[in-house]
Amino acid sequence: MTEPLYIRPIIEVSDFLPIFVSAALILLFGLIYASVVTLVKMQRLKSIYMFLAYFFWILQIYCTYFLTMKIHSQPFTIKAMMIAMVAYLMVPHIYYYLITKSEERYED
Amino acid sequence: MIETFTDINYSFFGLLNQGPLTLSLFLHLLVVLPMFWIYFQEKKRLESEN
Amino acid sequence: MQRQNNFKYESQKLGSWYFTVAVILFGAQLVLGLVSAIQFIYPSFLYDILDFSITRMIHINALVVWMVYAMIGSVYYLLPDETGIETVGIGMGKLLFWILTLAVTVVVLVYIFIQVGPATQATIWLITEGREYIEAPRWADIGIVVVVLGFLANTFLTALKGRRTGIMTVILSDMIALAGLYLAGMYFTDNISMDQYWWWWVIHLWVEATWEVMVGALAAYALIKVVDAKREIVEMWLWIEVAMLFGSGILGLGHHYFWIGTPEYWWEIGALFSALEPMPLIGMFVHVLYDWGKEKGLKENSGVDTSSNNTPALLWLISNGFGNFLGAGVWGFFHTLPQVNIYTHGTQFTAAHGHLAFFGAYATILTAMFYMGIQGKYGIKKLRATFASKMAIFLITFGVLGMTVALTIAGYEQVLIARAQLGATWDAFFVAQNQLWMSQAMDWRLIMGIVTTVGFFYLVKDLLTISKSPKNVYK
Amino acid sequence: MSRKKVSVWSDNRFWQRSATWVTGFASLLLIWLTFDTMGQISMGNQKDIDNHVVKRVPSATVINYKVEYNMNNHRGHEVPVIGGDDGKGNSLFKVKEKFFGRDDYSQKEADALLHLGKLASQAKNCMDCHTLLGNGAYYAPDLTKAWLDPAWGKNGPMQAMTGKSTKEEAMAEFLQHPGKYPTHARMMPNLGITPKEAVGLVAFLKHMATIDTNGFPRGFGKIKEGVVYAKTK
Repeated sequence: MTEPLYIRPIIEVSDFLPIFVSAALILLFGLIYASVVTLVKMQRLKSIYMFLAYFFWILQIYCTYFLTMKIHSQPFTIKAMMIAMVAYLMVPHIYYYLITKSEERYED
Repeated sequence: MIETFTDINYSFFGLLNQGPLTLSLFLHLLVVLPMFWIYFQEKKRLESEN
Repeated sequence: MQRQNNFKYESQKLGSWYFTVAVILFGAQLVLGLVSAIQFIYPSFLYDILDFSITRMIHINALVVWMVYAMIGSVYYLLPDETGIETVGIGMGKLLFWILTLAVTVVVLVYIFIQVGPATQATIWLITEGREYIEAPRWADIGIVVVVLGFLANTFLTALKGRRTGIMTVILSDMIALAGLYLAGMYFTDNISMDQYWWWWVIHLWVEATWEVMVGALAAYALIKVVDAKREIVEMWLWIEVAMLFGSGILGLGHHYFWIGTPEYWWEIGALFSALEPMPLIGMFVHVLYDWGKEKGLKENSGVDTSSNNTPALLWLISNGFGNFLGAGVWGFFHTLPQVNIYTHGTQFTAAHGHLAFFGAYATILTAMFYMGIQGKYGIKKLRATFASKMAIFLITFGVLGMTVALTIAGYEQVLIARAQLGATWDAFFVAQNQLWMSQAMDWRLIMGIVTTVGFFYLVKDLLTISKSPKNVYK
Repeated sequence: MSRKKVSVWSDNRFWQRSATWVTGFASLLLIWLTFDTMGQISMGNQKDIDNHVVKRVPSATVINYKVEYNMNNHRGHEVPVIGGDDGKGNSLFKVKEKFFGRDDYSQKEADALLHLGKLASQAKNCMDCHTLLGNGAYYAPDLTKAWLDPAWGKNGPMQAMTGKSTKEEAMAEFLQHPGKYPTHARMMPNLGITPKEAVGLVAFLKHMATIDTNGFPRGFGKIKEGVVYAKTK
């Protein structure tokens, strides 16, 4: 008999910790990335720190990739997640753009 | 890429759920696309104002 | 120094009444939480007198009710500020307050002294509905709906008559949704899947949609008041947040429909929409960070006093930015995907998430509103954090974080042993409960619960005395 | 009309309209999905069982049948199997099983039992210690598939402890006098459950075990080491 198909893949016991940690780190790195970008744009941090921001973004991508592999996502889903992560590159910039635009408009 | 239908009952959403992410991509599109229309409408309004 | 009531409007006074009851219920929540935590360690504690089912029920009910009280109080408090006029039916508002408070008292007394009833509809009507979080018997449900309708009528009539700001528009529409959703929780069916389906309409759509939007609106109001943020900008952000919170939160409901008998397509809807739920939280965080930093920078540059005009409220507001993201975002996300959730659903992970999210997202902002109430009540121009304010915020935050970490460890152990290795049977459950990792986590949870409670006493002391301290108050 | 540079992104009205649209439309989608789901999770009846129609929430009359929880090759996870397994994890709706000495409960009788049990589960606040379908408190075991728990089965310690010869009688006995059967330091309180209510509750538990929960809990009672009877340890 063939192996039964499992729609929800069995997760190895040893994989749970990496899964929880990487999932938490995705969000944490995402937040750090957004905060550093904001602080740099606010000129509270020197612009050299933008490297740091992108570094966290790369870590975030890695965590996402790691997580999707560990939970046995389908190849298409992994690709879609990677595209979503590239889109996230824009998010803090969009947030900041919105802040400054509204500032220009209403602040005088 | 299209998976076999595994749910008990066939339904519109069940059928959309057959490919990876198809259902949520569909729902997100439905939610987000009309915002473009709102955008251009508001743009027109702002341009014609003042 | 002279302490007189400086409220310009009766509505604000009514708001402060709601705040007072909210603080008392907050205390009740902590006490019953401690009893429940003790029962986890010493199961014979109050066995057959006040069982875990009762203490835990009052613990979570007190939580929901104090937050609803604080929200209603906040709306009454900011209503005249936003609309520029006194609340229209203020007499009715006060009457409703007493009715609601009386009803809550009766419900709690029945919970404590009658506890359970026979399996008849009479029990559902008079004693308890036995549905987690919304156990209130049906007579109380109807009473709550009537009171909330009166409250809605009050706010609507006031908003129609007075100035209509964006914040008010958001609050009003949000309140309708909040009240309407409660109706979904008053329904009895023999079909447990159907029961749970509608139950989540109340629980999820309150906590992850309407309450979050309420918090967004309160934070917007507080930003305007506390750090002088520009109204147009704050309101624009509020709309963006509403779009993102509702856009992800409403269909994010799907993450509760993975395993209760509902169709498979909820897997995908739940996973993707709830993965988006942290996005507005990041937005809120960036926005608060920016506003806070900018106002501080502006003041520094112009050489004026950099302190905000209500430091305790500001501190709580900032802890909201972090707490909401950590509790609702991080602790929610790491066990939400169905691949993982099949193992984590119904473990202490959920309790960990619940503790940090309710605290981070709601308790923080509502405490900030308490401080704004104090500021308004005594007409204080600048309110500065006292030692007690700092102790309160430090101990409560530290305590809740500690409980969360302890429960996370317990949940992790439960996932590995009871779920992944032993297959979720009764034996599996108790094997996991009897592990050292679980029992020590429960010890730590109790210790951290005590820390939180000590912090709460500091908070009460501070709320009662901060206005008397000349050092921290600038008229 | 001259085109001038305008910023829609910083426009309050644009975001207000977007928020309204997103909220309204997401709500509509939810209502649509709800109608779809309602149809799929409505409770079946004996006719469905007679016609071998698989329902997510089957008829209350499943208490007349043997219930298992087996791997289904088509669904890709474990599903409740009612009245015998065809070898692939599909229900045969044939094999009966006595429930308190009978296997001929009529639709009306079974519905009444389930109704009593569901009411009792709420009147006694089960959910504030146990989890049902994974929701509730985490103080006591999950009851989703409690009916299928090996501890209550033929050679299980729970059944042996109550001195009863069937699963349902053992469960009913335990529910009425939990204080008499201490299994762990953490004990179920005495909730004044009457014999009738106990039968209703057991029917409710058996019915709940037949709800198709998309494979939750995974591997329930299937993992050998999962049955580590406390006594033998």
